[in-house]
Amino acid sequence: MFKKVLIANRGEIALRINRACHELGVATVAIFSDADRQSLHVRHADEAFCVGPGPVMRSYLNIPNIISAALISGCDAIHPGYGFLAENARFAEIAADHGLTFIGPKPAVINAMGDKATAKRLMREAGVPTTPGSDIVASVDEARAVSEKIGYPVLLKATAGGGGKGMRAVTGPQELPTAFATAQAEAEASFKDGRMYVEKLMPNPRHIEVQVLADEHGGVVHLGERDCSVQKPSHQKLIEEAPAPVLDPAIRARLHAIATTATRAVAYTNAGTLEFLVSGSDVYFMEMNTRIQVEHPVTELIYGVDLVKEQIRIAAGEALGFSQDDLHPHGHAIEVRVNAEDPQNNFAPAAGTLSTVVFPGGPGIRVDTHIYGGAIVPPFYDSMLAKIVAVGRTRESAILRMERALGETRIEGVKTTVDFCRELMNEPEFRAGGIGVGWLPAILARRAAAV
Amino acid sequence: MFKKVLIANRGEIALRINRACHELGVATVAIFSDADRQSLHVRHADEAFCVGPGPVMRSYLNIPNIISAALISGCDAIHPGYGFLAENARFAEIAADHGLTFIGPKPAVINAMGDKATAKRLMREAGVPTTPGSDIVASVDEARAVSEKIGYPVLLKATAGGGGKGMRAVTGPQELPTAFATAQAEAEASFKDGRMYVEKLMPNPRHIEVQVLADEHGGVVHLGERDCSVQKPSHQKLIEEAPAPVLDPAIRARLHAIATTATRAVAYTNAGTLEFLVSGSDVYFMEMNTRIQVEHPVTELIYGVDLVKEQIRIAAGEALGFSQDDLHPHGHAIEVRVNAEDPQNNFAPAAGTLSTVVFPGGPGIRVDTHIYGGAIVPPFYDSMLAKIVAVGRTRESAILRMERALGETRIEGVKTTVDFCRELMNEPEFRAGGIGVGWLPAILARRAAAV
Amino acid sequence: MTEDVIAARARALAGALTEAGFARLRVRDGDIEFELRRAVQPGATIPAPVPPVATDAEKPSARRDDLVASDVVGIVRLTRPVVVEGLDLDGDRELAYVETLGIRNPVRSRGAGRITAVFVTEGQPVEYGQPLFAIER
Amino acid sequence: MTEDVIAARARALAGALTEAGFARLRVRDGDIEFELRRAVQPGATIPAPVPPVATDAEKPSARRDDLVASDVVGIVRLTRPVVVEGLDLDGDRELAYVETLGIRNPVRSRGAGRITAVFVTEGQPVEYGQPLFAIER
Repeated sequence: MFKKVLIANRGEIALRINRACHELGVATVAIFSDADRQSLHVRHADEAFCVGPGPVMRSYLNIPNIISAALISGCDAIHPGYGFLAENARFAEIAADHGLTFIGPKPAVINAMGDKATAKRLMREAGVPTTPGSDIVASVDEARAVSEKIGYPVLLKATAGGGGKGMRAVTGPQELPTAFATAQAEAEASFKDGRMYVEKLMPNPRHIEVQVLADEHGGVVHLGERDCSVQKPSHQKLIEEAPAPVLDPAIRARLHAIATTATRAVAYTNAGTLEFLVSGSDVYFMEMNTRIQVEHPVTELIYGVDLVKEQIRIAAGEALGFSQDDLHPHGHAIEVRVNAEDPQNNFAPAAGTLSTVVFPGGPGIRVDTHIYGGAIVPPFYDSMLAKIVAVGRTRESAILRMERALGETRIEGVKTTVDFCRELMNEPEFRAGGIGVGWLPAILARRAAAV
Repeated sequence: MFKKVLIANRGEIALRINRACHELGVATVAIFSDADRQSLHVRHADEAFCVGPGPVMRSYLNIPNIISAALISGCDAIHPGYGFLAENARFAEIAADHGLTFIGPKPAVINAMGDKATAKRLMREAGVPTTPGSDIVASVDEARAVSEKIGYPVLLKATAGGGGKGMRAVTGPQELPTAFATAQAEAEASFKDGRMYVEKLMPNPRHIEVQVLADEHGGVVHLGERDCSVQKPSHQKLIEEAPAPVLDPAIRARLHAIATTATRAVAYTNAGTLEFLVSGSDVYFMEMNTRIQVEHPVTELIYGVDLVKEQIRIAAGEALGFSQDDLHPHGHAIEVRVNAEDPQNNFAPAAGTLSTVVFPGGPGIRVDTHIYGGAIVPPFYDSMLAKIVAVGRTRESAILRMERALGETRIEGVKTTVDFCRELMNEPEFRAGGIGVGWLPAILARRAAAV
Repeated sequence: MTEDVIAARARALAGALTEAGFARLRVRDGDIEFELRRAVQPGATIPAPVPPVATDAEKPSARRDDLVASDVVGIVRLTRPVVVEGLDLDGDRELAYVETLGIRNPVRSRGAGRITAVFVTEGQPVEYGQPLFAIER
Repeated sequence: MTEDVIAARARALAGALTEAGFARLRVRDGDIEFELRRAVQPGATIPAPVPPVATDAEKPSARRDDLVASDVVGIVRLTRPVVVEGLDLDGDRELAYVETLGIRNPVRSRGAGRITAVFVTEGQPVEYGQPLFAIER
């Protein structure tokens, strides 16, 4: 096991990793920007280094300063969390060059899965069903040819894309030139990579993903699926749950089987997530996230497995301590992302000082957060303030528990998604389960029209 | 099911009950004293009534005002929590007289179990092993005769006793007259009942208790045992866990069997706890608590059962939704009581304003609390500020988790037991498990001598 | 009396005062006397971290009147002839009673004065400490 | 009552007063009477709920000196001749460099002045923004 781990992240995930390290008896080193000097992740770590000013390029993405902090403090491993450098193969390589274990998959796998078009090709070769579509399309004309073959509507996607950037829905050929140009420009601006591909656009599919763990000795298990279909119009997840409700057991079993097959096929190691679109009985591989996900707690709560500890153990060379037969989910878990955003105003992010912070507690409630009364929300980073997770014996009890937990939550000083998500808990379609990714945008459109 | 429940309590347990009610779709009415106007239990309830000034006799023990609040607000039931009126049979009767369901056992059972000597006699009659000792002793002479029969050391106990009051250890006949007089005087002052009895004093026994649930249709189950042997010199529990570590499986099975037998024998209904002293292979019934216990969350975490919801369902006349065969514990849970007390000064209680309040979170952590940053700790009430509960797959992982959770906890403004309990997590004897009730007093004595 | 108790009392009194909208409160309990005056601009002062629980009592103006509050939880029954604003009292009289579990708890004017506010109506439920009447002495 | 006790009481009362947002508090307990009045601007008195995190950097004195801080994370290497307190610099010079992954990041005086403090020693690890030298201009 490692002696000391540098946590190359901030916010709740930095705390999450710090917790796993401390429970494993591993010392921790935090990094922080000038804007995060008062953050809990700094206080809870055993050591902490300021690596730059507020803007991410100069701090949380500042590879030399981060690696230097790890070396100076005598770390033997780096945990990247999610976002920032988590899927940066170059960072993983540099860490390795300096004798630091990167807690994640091998750089080559990060690279292959990070390139969406390559990932799809590899998965197709492994027999995994992927969305009908193209490899890289070099021009509008190529895009038009593919689109006509697979049929409109289609989705133009940047191969380096993520978080909805460099993505455009196209309903017919006349929209294609503009959509292609703007999506490509966005991709170039965001990822310095303007390569595009085309995919069949599903009508309101469900977003269902499967969690896997793979050690370096050939051990591969899945930890079931998560339903992340409640997404903002920007395609960002807002509410996640496990298991996926009203899912045909045959489809569930197929998703799990595909996930472990694919994990083995690409020689994947560490924790990973395979994202699928599910539409009726059709299942299509979308992408693989080569890191821990924001929504991992819902899986932890129903499987009783600490995924971040497992990541660290795997990276330290340990074999998985359990097999697929040992893993049985109990109950149902739901996560709500508490973001500093205004749901009445297109989820515009907010920054400021939090005057009041009261989180829920009691049975079946888990809170992962870095905020506290008096904390400052800097303008530089992701707007997520906390994750509130509720677990119950049944989906209904988990929803009721989440509803009361959100009712107990008081965050004052910035607008948040708390009350909005509480309302969503009472939407009949959400209660029924099985909604698609178009559900929340449709609700928002309906509300906007009503005003 | 009830429509509206009055919660006749304050602090974390009032919140706990509020949570259970809301998750059951039941409206709630809080009561509060002038000193608790800003308390979270007032904010989270659907309605709230001030029932008196700070001192408990005029507010939380003010039966007419509490019953009146329940009637005015249209409640159909009252949950008493623990402490205050929870084991007051007269209160339960008055509630019933006014058409309000008391969420707890029947008044006659509360009465029988509340009188320690009667409870022991009833249990003996049901074949439950009780500590060798006497019924009521009317004089020092009677006490001396019994003590000589059962052998010193003995414990003089008030039949109405609780919280260590009216209790004296006696090592030989010469100590008896003074001990009898002072214990009796204390009992008379505290409980207006000076009746005493004598019990064999065990050398450093373990305090192990069994949780039971019994419905009004004959359904009785146990939910395993809790080890509450980490007690302050005042006999107040400080750290509890479930299951009891290093316990012979035969003794465990015997405790469970005795508990359900006894529950049936006294026609007990609702949630209850049978407390035992365990010394080697000897098991002795001590008392039965006819209410929810402070430490109930450790049981909830390993059994996945919401005990307060079950209390409410049982009181509403529902049959238990599970049988003994459905109940299987998973993992290990530990609870630490975060009290506003100074462990360096005989746990002297403290009051004041809390400047900083940061609770732990993340996997396996449950927090039950009524405090928040800026909250006031009034001088009138129990010093418990919060319960931090950690659950893990094994006892070791739960202890490591608790250690890191207490490390994350920051409460400033009053002295607390947080750091002290964190140190205890590292004591080799605690780690090994199986300590007796004399363990913590011995540690404290050792530390005091070292200063 | 320890600092903690003093502080707790002051806080409780301050809460009652703010809620009732009055500027000054003096309480004597045995040989202990409390007096609280409200700051000039209460709006500008530190907000309580938790918003106060709303009560049904209307906010009277900031005159230096005596507040007559309920000391039980129950239902208000106004004594006839019913007290109205502007009424002059020439001495101690029963203004109302609060019914709690069938028991009448009388509410008296505790001396002469002019009724400047009636905060409750017949049959209204009231809690402990809830203002019922204001009297200008 | 000793001065200590008086001071302790005053502090406790002041806390309660600030919290409640009131301007004056008078308490009489037996033959002891306390009166506290708050300063004019209560809004400015709110304490931060969380104390700032301590950093390892020594606190420079409150003179109006220029602080030269590290803008990388690395190991300090003092440039020879080694800079000492009191040294006069007649222009811009390299005072040290901070080594980060084998790269030398020079630290310069950015002009003339007198070295009034050296906060680091040879081989010391430093973080971003950590003061290295103070220079009186």
